[in-house]
Amino acid sequence: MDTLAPYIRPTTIGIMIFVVFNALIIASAILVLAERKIMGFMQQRYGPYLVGPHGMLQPIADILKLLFKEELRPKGADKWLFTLAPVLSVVTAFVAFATVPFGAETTFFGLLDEPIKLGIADVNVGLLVVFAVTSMGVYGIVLAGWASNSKYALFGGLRASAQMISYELAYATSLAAVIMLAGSLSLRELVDAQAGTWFGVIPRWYVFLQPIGFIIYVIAGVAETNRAPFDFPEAEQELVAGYNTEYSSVRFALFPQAEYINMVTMSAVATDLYLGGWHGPFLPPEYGWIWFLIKVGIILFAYIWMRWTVPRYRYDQLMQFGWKWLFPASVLNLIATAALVLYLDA
Amino acid sequence: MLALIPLFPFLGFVVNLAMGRRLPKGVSGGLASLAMLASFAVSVIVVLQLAGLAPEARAIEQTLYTWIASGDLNIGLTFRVDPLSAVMILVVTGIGSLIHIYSTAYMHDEVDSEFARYFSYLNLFAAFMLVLVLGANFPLMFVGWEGVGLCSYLLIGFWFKKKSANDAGKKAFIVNRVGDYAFILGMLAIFAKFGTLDFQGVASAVAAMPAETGFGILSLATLLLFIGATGKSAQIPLYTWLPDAMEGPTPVSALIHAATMVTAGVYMIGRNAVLFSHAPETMTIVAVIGALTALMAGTIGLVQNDIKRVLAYSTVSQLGYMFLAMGVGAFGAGIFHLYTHAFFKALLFLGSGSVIHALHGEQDVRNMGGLKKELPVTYWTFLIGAIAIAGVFPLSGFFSKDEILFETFVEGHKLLWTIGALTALLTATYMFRLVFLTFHGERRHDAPATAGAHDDHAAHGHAASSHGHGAGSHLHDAPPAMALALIVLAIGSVAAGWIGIPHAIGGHNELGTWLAPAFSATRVVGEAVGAEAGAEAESAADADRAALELTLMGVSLTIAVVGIAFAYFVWVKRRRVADNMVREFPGLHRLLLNKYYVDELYDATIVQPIKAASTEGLWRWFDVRVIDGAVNGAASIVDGSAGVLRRLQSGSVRAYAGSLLVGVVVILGYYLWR
Amino acid sequence: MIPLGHYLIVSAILFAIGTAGVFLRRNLITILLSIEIMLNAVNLTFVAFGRFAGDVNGQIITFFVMTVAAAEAAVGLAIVIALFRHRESLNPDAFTSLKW
Amino acid sequence: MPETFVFYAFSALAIGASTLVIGQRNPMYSVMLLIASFGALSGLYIQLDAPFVAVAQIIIYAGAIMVLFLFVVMLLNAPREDAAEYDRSHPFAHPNIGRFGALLATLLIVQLAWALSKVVEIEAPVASRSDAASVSSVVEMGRVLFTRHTFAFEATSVLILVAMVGAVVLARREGPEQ
Repeated sequence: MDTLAPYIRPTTIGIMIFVVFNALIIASAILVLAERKIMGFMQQRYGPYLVGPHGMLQPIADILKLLFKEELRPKGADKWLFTLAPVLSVVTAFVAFATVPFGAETTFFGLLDEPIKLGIADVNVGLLVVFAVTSMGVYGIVLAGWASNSKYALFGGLRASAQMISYELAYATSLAAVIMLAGSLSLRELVDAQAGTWFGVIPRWYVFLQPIGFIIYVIAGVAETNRAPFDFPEAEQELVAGYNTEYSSVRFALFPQAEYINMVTMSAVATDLYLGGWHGPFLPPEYGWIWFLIKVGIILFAYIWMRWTVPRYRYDQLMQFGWKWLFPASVLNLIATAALVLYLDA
Repeated sequence: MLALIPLFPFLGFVVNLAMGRRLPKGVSGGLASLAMLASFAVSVIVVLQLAGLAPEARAIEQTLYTWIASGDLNIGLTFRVDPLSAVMILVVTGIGSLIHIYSTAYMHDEVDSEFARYFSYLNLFAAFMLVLVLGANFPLMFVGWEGVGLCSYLLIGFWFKKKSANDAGKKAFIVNRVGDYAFILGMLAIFAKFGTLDFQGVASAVAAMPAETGFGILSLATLLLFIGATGKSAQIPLYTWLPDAMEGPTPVSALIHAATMVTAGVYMIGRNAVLFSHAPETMTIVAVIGALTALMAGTIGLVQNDIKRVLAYSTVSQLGYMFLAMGVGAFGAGIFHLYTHAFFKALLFLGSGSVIHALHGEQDVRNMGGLKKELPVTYWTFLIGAIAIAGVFPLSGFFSKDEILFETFVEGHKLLWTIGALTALLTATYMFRLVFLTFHGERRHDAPATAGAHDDHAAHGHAASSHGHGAGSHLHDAPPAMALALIVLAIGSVAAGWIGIPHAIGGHNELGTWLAPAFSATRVVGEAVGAEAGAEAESAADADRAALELTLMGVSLTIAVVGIAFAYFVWVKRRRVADNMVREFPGLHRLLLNKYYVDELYDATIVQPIKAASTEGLWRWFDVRVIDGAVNGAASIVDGSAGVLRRLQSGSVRAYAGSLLVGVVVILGYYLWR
Repeated sequence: MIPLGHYLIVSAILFAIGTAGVFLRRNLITILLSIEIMLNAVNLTFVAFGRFAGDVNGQIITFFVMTVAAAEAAVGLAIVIALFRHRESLNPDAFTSLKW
Repeated sequence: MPETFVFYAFSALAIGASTLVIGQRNPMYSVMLLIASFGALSGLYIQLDAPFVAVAQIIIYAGAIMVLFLFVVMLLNAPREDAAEYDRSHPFAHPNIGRFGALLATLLIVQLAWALSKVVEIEAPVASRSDAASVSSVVEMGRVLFTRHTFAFEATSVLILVAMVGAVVLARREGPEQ
């Protein structure tokens, strides 16, 4: 057993990476189904119903269909970038999750002799890493839009770039407020700062300290992931399918995949930042990840809910909203938080 | 206290300059006169204070602030009044106020703005003159010196629409510059020698050393100063500006060119009596120049026809007298004469002014005559002035002039005495020629007026229009303001001499004793030079000296009477004689009439060469070639270099980046080499 | 750890590349990119020196450089757009005339 | 040893990418390659115990500035370089100037090499408090930034404001609406 000691930690981490990877893929598959089902219910219909019981296997059918489609690349498209774009977007989506912790440290019921932290990498600037990687995600869309040499795609790409730059500001500023509260950039420390309760009843979640920040974060997150009501890069009614008009088969499949994974990442980060991560009542810390999953699921449901209830903005309205309301609001929130922190420290 | 004396006129100047054009004549003129009267009052108070002091300690000083302080040169803005300057400030402010009052009537025909301008100038002049008199050191005196020069320019050229007036003003100014230049050099010489410019300091320093033999630094300095004096006080060779200065308004002539400014030179020498008396060479020169000037001016005055010019030349010759006195070391006598002369010359000028005023600008004596009845006040006052200047006992002129002649004789300058006596004769003659031509005989209005008269008439323009009738009908005498001034001055001319009555005839020569300390050095070494003054006082006691003085008095008195009689004979009894004389000696007459052609001489020897030099050399060559060349050259250099440098502005980004890179390489290389 | 010299060499090479880009390229955007390369080379030097001097000043200066780079990019690109509107070109040699 | 390998890998990536950035005509590729080179550089920063700088490098450069470039490239639709037409008129067309430039470049390279040769091979940090933690702590950085460099910080804020206004003014289309 001692000879294996040095290899335990790498292998556990490797296992964790494998698990997280597949979990994300599955999650995206589930989300596809969930979206269509919820949409159906919201529109007084059943949604996918034929494939498997209650259409449970619909995602697998979709994936198979896409896999066997022919790969088309429009004439005059840029060969390299056309291929690079979807890969880039999905890779960034996966990498972004790397520094997101999703559970307290555990020994897996004594399986390991020293406990490990649930979470792939624990960087002391983890939050910024997440932020950085997600901000890289825009390139996938922009390049896709530019490379496929089609005006709809180009418009989609342009919109994506402009929109993401605009909303990253509000996004980062709302994060900064939380960072100030916790006094750390490490997601794990952020989560642990939210352990415990006020007066024994209210959990010490930052959502109660940062309601505005939370709302801003969610809205900006929706915009970052190009979801409705901010799905301008792929606004069907205006630009056939936006940046991925010209895509087909696997290359096409990667874009929604990346989108769903980004949704998951967003929700996970939101959970860690505002909803106290894996901290919750009734469950021992080893099972904190269950709380985590629940919270993430709630937020994801909210995403879908929002998509099917709120109509799409006009593009100029989007910019107006982003620059004239969301960003100033987040700045004010930041200043208020700073004042609060100073007051409490003093 | 002292500062107030020049301050009042200066304030008057400021006020009249600033808002004079908006003030009515009464206000501006009254203001100016008031300023003068105020400063006169202050002067009287000051002098009384001074008199209260012990004779040896008579000096009041006031230092406003340190004006120049550099190295060992330390000049304060210091006013000092001592017996000498006491006399001067009384003369200046007293006679000055009278002339101000006179002017309010005389200049009444000017429009308001001109009127105010006139009075502001007049006040400014008075202020500067007082600074000159009160200044306790050379630079301060020089300020006043220059200031009065400026004012005389302004006032002579007061009717600047008249070319002759402008020219006269410029002439006065430029001729004075020559003298001032010498004055500055003299100042520098003194500073180089003694390291101080304060009068007291210089005096005490000089008194310490023995009188100079031969021509040394002292003689040089004093000579330079004297040249300055000749410029200001119209002596040979720089006297030519004074007669032309008659272009100005008559009161100005009275104030500046008779009473005060021209005496500045005399005052300056008196102020530096100790210094001068240590430079015998210069003293001789001063005496000789004075005598010659007196004689020459007298001869010229004999034939002039412009009433004011005659007076001007008489002024010159009287100044000559004063310099003669200074030259022979009789400083007290010189100042005495200055003082008396101020009265009767001012009186004469003002009288002539009232004549001119009455005749609407007529100045040519050939067109006058028989005014005795029309202008009684003017006549009698003028007559008194004439008698005084002629030197008839017991009027003021007699005492002062006689004292001068006596001193000259005593000092052993027989020749100079002779010249002086001759001049006295001439003086009596031309003065009474003037009187007789102007006031006696029948009126000669039929004779054509001279061009000058017409110009003057034009200048006075409104004068003619205001009193509608031309010359020849009934004339009106001096208006009250003028009459007042005339009468006061007449009294002065009669009585002024009585404070200087020599011991010979039972007087005590108060003025002499009063002035004595001023001509000695500082109290410390007072006796060294004070002896001279004191000597006069006591030596006057012994009899033969008194006898001599009495004889000389008799001589000069007879001279005066003879001159008057001669004038009467020629210009009243036998008019033909004059014409015969003119016909007999046409050359001499023309020579005198043209003032010995001195102006022409100067014009040919100095003015024209300078003109040519500045035209050809300075303008055509230096200015055009050198200066303009330099300017245009600089411009063309810039142009050319810009033409080259322009190529660097290629507008190409890479070109700019390239130049940047060159800089990087160079700097990096430099730091690597170190 | 890696010696200081290595980092300096890398940054020197990067700087040289950037310089060469400024000179050789005829596309305003590429030139701006080259300038960015140079700035980053300098940043690397700062951070390396800072690390080896054992304080954080190097990193802080790097932030300032980044700020300047951002401002420069914004203004530079705005200028590029404005120029492109005048001449349908990005060639710096097209704009040699100082006014038109 | 691994870190040496990582260093050489990142350096090679940065240098190669940068070379390619200026090496080819398509600005789109240039931008993408530059992003790659920035990524490599941030790797080097991490090796220098400056993780914060590394992340900031990604966020600011890759996340913002480069998107801006990309945006402009797409907006102007990235015309290929029109090499030939201006070259005749260009002052640098003259061969001598070209030679001069080459000389200058060689000089610069020589100087850089020389300067580097002067750098003593510092193996370890010279300062006393040289542990990675103290250097990489964000708290310390913030403290110094807001105490010693306050003025510079404020100045940069002003600079950014000016740049923003300038960019707006410059890029505004002066059309008939004005």
